[in-house]
Amino acid sequence: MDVLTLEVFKQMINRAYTEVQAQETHFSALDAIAGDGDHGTAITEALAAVNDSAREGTEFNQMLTQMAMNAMTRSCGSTSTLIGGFFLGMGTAAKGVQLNVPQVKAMFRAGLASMQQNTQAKPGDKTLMDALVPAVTAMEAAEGDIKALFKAGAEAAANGAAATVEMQAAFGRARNLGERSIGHADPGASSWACMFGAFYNAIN
Amino acid sequence: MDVLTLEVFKQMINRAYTEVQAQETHFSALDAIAGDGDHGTAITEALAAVNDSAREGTEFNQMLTQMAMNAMTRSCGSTSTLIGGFFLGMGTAAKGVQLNVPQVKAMFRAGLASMQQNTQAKPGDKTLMDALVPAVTAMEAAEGDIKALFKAGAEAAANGAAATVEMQAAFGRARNLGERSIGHADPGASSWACMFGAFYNAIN
Amino acid sequence: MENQIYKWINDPKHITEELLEGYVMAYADKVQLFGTHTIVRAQPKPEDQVAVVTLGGAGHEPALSGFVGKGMLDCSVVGDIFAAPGAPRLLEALKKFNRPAGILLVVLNHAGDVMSANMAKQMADAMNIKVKIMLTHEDISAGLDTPDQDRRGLAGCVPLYKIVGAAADAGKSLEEVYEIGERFNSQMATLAVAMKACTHPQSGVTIAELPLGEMEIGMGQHGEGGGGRSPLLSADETASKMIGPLMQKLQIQKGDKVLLYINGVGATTHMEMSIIFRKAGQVLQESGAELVDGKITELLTVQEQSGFQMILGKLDDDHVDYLKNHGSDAPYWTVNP
Amino acid sequence: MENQIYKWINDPKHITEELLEGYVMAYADKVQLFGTHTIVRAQPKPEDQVAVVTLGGAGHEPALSGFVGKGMLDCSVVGDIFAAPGAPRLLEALKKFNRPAGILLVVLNHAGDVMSANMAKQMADAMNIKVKIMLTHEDISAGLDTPDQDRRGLAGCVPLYKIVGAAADAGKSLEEVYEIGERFNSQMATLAVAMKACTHPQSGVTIAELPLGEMEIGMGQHGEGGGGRSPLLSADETASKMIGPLMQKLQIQKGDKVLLYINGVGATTHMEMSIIFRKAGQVLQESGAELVDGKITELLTVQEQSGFQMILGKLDDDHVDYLKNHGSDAPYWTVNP
Ligand SMILES: Nc1ncnc2c1ncn2[C@@H]1O[C@H](COP(=O)(O)OP(=O)(O)O)[C@@H](O)[C@H]1O
Ligand SMILES: Nc1ncnc2c1ncn2[C@@H]1O[C@H](COP(=O)(O)OP(=O)(O)O)[C@@H](O)[C@H]1O
Ligand SMILES: [Mg+2]
Ligand SMILES: [Mg+2]
Ligand SMILES: [Mg+2]
Ligand SMILES: [Mg+2]
Repeated sequence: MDVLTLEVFKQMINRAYTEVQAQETHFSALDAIAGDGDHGTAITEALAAVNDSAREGTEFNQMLTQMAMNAMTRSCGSTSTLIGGFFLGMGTAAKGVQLNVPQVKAMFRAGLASMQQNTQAKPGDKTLMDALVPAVTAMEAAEGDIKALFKAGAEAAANGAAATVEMQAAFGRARNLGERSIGHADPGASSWACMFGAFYNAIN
Repeated sequence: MDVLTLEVFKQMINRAYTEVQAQETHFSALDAIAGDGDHGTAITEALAAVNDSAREGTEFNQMLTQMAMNAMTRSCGSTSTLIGGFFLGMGTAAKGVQLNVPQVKAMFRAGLASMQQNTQAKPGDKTLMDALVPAVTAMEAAEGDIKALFKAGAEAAANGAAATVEMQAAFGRARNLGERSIGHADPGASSWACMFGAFYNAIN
Repeated sequence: MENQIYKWINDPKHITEELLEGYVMAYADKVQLFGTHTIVRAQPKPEDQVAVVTLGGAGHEPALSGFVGKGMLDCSVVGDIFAAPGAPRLLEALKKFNRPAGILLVVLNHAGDVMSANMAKQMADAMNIKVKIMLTHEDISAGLDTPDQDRRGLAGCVPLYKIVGAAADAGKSLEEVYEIGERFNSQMATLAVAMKACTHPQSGVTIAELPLGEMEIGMGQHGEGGGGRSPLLSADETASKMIGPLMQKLQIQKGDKVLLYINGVGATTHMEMSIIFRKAGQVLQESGAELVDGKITELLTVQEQSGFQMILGKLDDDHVDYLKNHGSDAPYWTVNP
Repeated sequence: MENQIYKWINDPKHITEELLEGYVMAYADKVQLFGTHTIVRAQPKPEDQVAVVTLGGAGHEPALSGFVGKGMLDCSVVGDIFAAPGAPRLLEALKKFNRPAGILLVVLNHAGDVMSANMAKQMADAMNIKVKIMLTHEDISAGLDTPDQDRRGLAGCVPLYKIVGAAADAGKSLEEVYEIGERFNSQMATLAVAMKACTHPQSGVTIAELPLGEMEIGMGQHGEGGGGRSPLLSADETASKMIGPLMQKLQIQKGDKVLLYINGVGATTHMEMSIIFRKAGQVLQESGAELVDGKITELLTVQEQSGFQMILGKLDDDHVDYLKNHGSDAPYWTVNP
């Protein structure tokens, strides 16, 4: 797979929505341990909005921007701005109806960069950045076609999320727990890893 | 025992206080089923006040009135006025430092009559009247000395209280429960039966 | 006592004194203590105005003492947890507020309160203190046709305090204040519901245990059970089941001006009460009634019980005026004049 | 979701909309809806006055929307349960209140709220809407020396609303309102405690389970755990353990004018909070501080959690004036002018 078409990207989004929704309860339960118990609801609603916007999309830039606005409008909490910022950023770096490998890499890099304007969280802080930053880095470093790129992203995200179990939270609602935040995965890292996993599953 | 002296009456009061206090938790628990869970506290506090006033008593009329005021001042809830009215009424019918059998009968009758000015509850309504009314009636009917009189009162009160288990409440907080009030003894009837039992135990 | 108490208290014996001390400390510009258990206004009103006094147990905060203040109560005589004050304490308050204009004594219909009030009134009468008793009895859980004396007084006393308090502060005579109050008293109705019992803060005993997943309409104000149990219903179903009988009791008709309050009794959230209000308000509006006064708040609580009381009142024009246009400045009821 | 929800709600998805509908129905003379999730005053103020806007999740009723009204907030933008509104919704509100006098946007320091506010402000800046953000961060549970950005905003925002709202309604400029508000913001501190967890009303999950008989000082406003757990202490011990650090943080000295509020978060009774107030107030008085403003009430709740927040503020003279002498008429905060 040398290019990522708009249609395939829409399938990836749809898959991400379905897989995340299937684990909604799990993500909320994770959030209940150290946060406020709503991450499953928030991320599912955000991806539902993104998925709805996919239906009307005819071009990457316009569609991604629309996805961002729709996600921010319909979902609430940290997830609203984080996922909104991600799609907003991706939109600035993607045009047309199909993207080649460097263009996909650039799109994800731009998504991450945009989010970093809204938060200073870094890998190690026990947030979704622990899944996203390694995922984007691995995708950039990946050699091969689109599939290889998403495979690398999915694996890195999964490993990153798993590593959050041992971390102490430094951002978000879990921060005040201090050492007691250790022992469970971060809900955002887990849901974003699920999303990156689904991206790959959709094309594998 | 042909007369009831002030000293013996004080011992009966003290015994009533001690026996009721020992069952404080039980009376509150009974009240929690259909009432508000405080009868043990209220009756114990009331009898503590009565008992305190006994210490300074030198004559029946003055002492009983003082007991009534002190009980009403220190205890709260229905118990305050009910027990206050009882001792207030007894005070109107007792004078001096010792009472013979007819005088004791008259004293208890007057206590009951005074209470009946404050409540229309009758035997069968599942209140303390189910213990008190039969007790006073049995005392009046009793033949023999002071001991025989209090024995009759204690037995009648105990039977009356036991009979409340099968009754449906028509007064007090339990009234609104309707049929569901059946199956447990009334707290007030139980504590007053305990009091009459203690009166007898003190002289037996 | 054996039961563990899971509450922030000190010695269970001193709960009432301590809570009243904290209360007057927080609102020192509005209320103060007279003795250890009686709350009075920080600025007493002139003696030529009727004094409005009430009595009742503690453990229902902010009721009843939270409504002492300009434009509402002059005095609240407190007993112990869920227990009416004894007659002697009430008599002290009546003596303090003795005045030619007279005293209106508002009593909620519960055996203990009524017996204390009657006993105190007998004593006051003997001392030529002018006192008139107004009994509230607006709980409809015992049935719509149940006689007044068999119906409990619930949180509907609180808007009544506002109405009679405003009338008294406006200089009305005792007879006028009584008439205005009785008119409201006879046109209001309350129904309570609970889904989780509370514990007595002194004994730790659970009062009227309710199985998880069940609710009970007609619950009394101390956790005493009342009406019918049912599985927990949705907010809309519960609201409908409660507003219906209340409207029937008051024979609400198109054009009637009404008051609807949802009084939280403890652990039930403002969130839920707002959702309940929405449905009950919709039903009222569909009937053509005009909602002129609404409240969603905790007026009279029952410890940490989950539940609420729904209070419906039919208002005459002067009731609307006393409720909404006359200012008040009690710690838990402030109205801009 | 699998968890059973023991609350009076309808469809868990529509809790927020429904509660807001109920709320504006109850207080129609004071507040109304703009769209589905934004509460504004029923009588908007003149455009030449600074508008005060806030944002936050639902499930904390009466906060935040309960404080919209004359003399306090102009607008509260609501998200979903415990979740900040997304930036687009906030932007709509900023557009509505766009005015030469400018908008003060009060934001509680929680990641979601801050990110939404920043994103909306970027968008508003691009549209030349004059907005200044004020961040509250008065929770001291993370330690007395923790930098502002790492401290949460708790219920101390509510007296802040009163102060900036009064200043704005008095015609102060945006810069002046900001200065007055920041001065209070930097002189207040809050500490929360909980002893029983709450459940999320949409998912039914228990948030931050606490073993029976334990309490936790430093609990966040959504049940998130925080400081140290200990066995349940008495009211006096708990109050002392909380007021001490708060006084230390603000360096309370003899003669300081202070505000002390006990904010109930749900199931904890007014009774307990009054007892807590008593002890904390005594400690303050012993230090020579002058208690000029007290409150014992539910301002910002956390569902049916048992617990409370203790809010201490050091007041300048103009803060006292804005808090106590300027009238306000929000549904849950009324002050006679
Ligand atoms: N400041 C932040 N920077 C990056 N990620 C964050 C930040 N705050 C929260 N998150 C992520 O968001 C997740 C929680 O999302 P969600 O529950 O939807 O938001 P909220 O905290 O508003 O309830 C956390 O698990 C974490 O991964
Ligand atoms: N109207 C009444 N007439 C006679 N006895 C009553 C009446 N009301 C209550 N009682 C008695 O008082 C008992 C309850 O006393 P207590 O719990 O101290 O008072 P309260 O109901 O005020 O909490 C009941 O069990 C009943 O025996
Ligand atoms: Mg969350
Ligand atoms: Mg009782
Ligand atoms: Mg009682
Ligand atoms: Mg949230």
